[in-house]
Amino acid sequence: MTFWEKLMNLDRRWIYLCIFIVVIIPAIISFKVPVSTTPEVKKVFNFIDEMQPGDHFYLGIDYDPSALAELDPMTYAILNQAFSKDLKVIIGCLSQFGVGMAELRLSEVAAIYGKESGIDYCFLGYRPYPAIVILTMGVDFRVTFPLDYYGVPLDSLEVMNGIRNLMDVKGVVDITAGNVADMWITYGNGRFGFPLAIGVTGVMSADYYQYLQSGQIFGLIPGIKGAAEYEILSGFETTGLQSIPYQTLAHAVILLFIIISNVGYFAARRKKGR
Amino acid sequence: MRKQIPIYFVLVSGIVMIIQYFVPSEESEWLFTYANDWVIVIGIYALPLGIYSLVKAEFKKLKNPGEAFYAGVLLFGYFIMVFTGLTRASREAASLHMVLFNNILIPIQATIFSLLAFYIASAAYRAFRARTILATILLLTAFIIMIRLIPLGPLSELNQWLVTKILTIPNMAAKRAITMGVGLGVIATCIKIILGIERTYLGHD
Amino acid sequence: MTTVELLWQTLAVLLTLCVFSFLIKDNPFYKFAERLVAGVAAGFWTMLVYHNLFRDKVLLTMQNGQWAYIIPILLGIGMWTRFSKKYSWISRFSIAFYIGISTGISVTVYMYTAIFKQISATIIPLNSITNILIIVGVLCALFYFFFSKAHTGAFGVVSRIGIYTLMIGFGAGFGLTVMGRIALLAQRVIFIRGYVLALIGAG
Amino acid sequence: MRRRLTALLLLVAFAFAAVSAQEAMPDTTGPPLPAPPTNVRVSDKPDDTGHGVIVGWDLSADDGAGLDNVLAYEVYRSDAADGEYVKRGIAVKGATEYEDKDDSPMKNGEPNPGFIETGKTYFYKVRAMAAGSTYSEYSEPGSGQAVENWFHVGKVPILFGVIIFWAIVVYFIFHARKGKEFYVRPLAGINAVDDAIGRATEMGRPILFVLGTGTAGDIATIAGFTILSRVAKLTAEYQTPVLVPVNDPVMFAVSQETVRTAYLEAGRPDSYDPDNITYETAMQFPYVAAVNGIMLRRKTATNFYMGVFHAESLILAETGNIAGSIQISGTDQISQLPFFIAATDYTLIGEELYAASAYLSKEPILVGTLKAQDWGKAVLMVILVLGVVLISLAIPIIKDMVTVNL
Repeated sequence: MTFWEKLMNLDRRWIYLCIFIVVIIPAIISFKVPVSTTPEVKKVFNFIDEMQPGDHFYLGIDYDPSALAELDPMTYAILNQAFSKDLKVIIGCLSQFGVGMAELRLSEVAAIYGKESGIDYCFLGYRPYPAIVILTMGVDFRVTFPLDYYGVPLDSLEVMNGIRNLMDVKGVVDITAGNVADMWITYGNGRFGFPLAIGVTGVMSADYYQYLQSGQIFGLIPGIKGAAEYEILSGFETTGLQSIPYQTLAHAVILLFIIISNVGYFAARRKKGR
Repeated sequence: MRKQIPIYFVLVSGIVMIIQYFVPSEESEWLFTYANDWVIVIGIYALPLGIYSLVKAEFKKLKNPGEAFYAGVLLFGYFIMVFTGLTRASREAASLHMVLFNNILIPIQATIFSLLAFYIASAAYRAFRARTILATILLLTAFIIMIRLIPLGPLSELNQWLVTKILTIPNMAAKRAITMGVGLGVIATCIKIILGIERTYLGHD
Repeated sequence: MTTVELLWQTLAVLLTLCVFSFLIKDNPFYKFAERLVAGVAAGFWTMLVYHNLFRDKVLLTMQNGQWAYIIPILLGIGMWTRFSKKYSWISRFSIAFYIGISTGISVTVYMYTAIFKQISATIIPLNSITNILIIVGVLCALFYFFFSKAHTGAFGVVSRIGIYTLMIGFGAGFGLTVMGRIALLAQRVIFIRGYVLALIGAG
Repeated sequence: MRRRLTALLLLVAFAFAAVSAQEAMPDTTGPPLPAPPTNVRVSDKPDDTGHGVIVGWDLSADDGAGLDNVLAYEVYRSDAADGEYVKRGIAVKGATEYEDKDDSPMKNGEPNPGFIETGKTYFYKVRAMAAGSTYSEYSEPGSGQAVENWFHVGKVPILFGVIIFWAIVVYFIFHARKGKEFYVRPLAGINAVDDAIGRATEMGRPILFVLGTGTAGDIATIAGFTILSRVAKLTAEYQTPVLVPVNDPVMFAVSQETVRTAYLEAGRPDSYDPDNITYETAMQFPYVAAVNGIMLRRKTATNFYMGVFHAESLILAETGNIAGSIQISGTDQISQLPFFIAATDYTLIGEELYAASAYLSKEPILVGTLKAQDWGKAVLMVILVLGVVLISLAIPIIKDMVTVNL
């Protein structure tokens, strides 16, 4: 076997090793890479920034711990921004294993601003079958969630006074890693027409630019880069900005592998041709 | 009759839900909300089916010396979560139930998911070779998109422009066409199911 | 960090390493982690359904006298007939109801979101190169999905442009995803780093 | 959506107005008051459950003309023409409509005063507001009732869409019943199915069928069931086991029924082993870990991925690759298609997933519905081209027809 053929059939574990090494480097030596903000992220920031104290909005924490890395910085920044502006937040969870994590994050941020459940925010908890839950929340929160996560009837919560369904809040920001985003667009905005913005993982973001253009969503926070932008805009920083150096190095390695792979492919083919 | 009645069930419930969409009255809203809720309740009742099957299969494995250890691990994990989670208080962060959740479930889940970083690199290495025109297009587009995270000085601006164009023109056209195709496929499949032409999922004796 | 917390963290880190060992090859450590998480997940899910759903949707509805829920409860119990050879046909009623409702809702919802919304968003004036390219791309890609026409002649050319458009879309999707996947790995590395630092500090 | 945004802007505008109004003390000798709005009329809000009305009026003479000092309009409601009027809301200057709706009879355990009863006559008055908390006189009252609507007029285009497409499908089913045969072009992913099953049989290894991480109610999952049924029938003939690990209990029940029936139809009910269909666990990644284990330990020769997939698509496809399995995938999840295309041997893209069952069954009626889907696409393309041409000539008629406002 020639060198090129060997390269073509490179054991995948060498690739794994290279990725591992470049991800460990920034954990040891820290350095910074510049980030610029984009309009689709800015629109989400402005939506919350322009609300008045006492205004309600719905925040969907619809991801589970597996997507924590990309999406938690968004949740953190948005919750901080909302509580610092004294906005009322209704939080729901359509991801089965996100509910515990969402509760931890929420109570942590609420404690910073001395916000109380039932007065400043309402945590609805989790229900399965997201499409159906969104549809019923468009009619009445109380059908799907007669009680909040802590077992308190929604009717007795101050924050839910006069808030019957999703049409009664200023809008919905949904942060998700799955096709729940499609359901918010299809069944939420599609059936009820409330303003909707979404925060999604990098993998999903390509699919949602079309909804931005068609007006079905008004803003989009795409992946960790979007989260880093939101951190710059809002000033509430967790791990979004920090993780950009990992990205740069890892992307460089993958690009390098693609180049090597193609050089090898053409070299091996030329050898064979001769 | 046993074979026919379920098909009528599908027909009637399907048609009723289609008609419901066009009727805004209160009765119709009630029907919509409850029909959806009923589906959830059926799902709740189906869960014991799955759990029974899982636990039964693992108990069976306990008798096989080669598999007994791993079956024991699974059953241990299952029952410890059930017993620690029996009370309402178990929903709070400090309970053993949630501590187990945070220190077993979260790290393993997140780590399995993070394997994707390695897989995406090896998939790129194997699949992104300019063998055919289609593969070349796939490879070049991915390359242009990925390189946006590398600071290239003035070239970065050109790249950002190109990335935006790719995302808003061919990418959007592709997604629209796929969405419309999927839409027609979904509706045609639904019609076939409602009319009882496609009924393989329903089974018979 | 207390000693108890540190012990739990040690468990979490060990399990993380067990899963990473899968990259080298399948091994007993991975299998252990895999089986453990399957059991824990099933247990967590069972209790979540019990606390959140069974209580609200079944016990509360019966207590409140919402008798309409008798129907789904009967259909739900009907699912259990799957365990019996003789009566398993009853479960087909539940399946039929479940699928009937789901398909009925999907017809109109997809007609609106996948067809009308998309068409309406694509009807744009031909006043810029961007718009012209979008429309040409959508039409060609739709041509690609025709099942009853062979991809030959002029039709072949158009559907060829269609599949090129689709491939650019897929390439973009792949490229955009890398970021998120790396972020996940970085987060795991940061997690282990935090543990190592705490260990040094505590030790 | 636009209406909501307007409402939002309106509220912001109102808040500013309210703040400035508080700062400036009311002054009886201040600037002249605007003229009141006129011709207040109340009509039923269409397409609703009967708890909303639309209040309309003609602009005050000083709105955009005359003194031009109107900032907003306040809308008041009463049960009787000369009863007590209660403020219901506010509309910005230039607006001639206000939507008053409230469908909760009870609020916090007490009767809700804002509730609009179906069929009851309500009276409305409107007054204009100027700077410094000064108001015009009230308008003359107008009255009307909320009516429960039995047909959603705004959804008529969707109704037409459903009827037309339904008719096309039924037409082709009808023709197929009469024995007309339709040509369908070959799909690489479908052609590979027979070979893939044959390969598994030769190697004496099982086949893996993954239905994804959706629910049994997702139409893509249902399409997955129909493909599973065809595949199971073939494997029953070849006597090759098909393993179906699932993550949703309803999917579990349906999969069992599907495979059992397929074996029955293939004439081999005795070969059916219910233990091959396993409920793994409901969570995404524990489920994926379990499926990975099955691939590597049972050494499946062929893997099918048909249904709704999320991030797990690439984990499954790469593990299958390591195990050396032939892989055929299909999903309607746009974000996962790139990974299936890169890492599996054959991929059914979007609509092709929904066509697969018809292709595999070769039943004329099902193949006929593919023809209907093609006609559906043709109709969409004609509408698209016509719409684009007309809107380029500034004639938005087709765009208006397909733009549905719910």
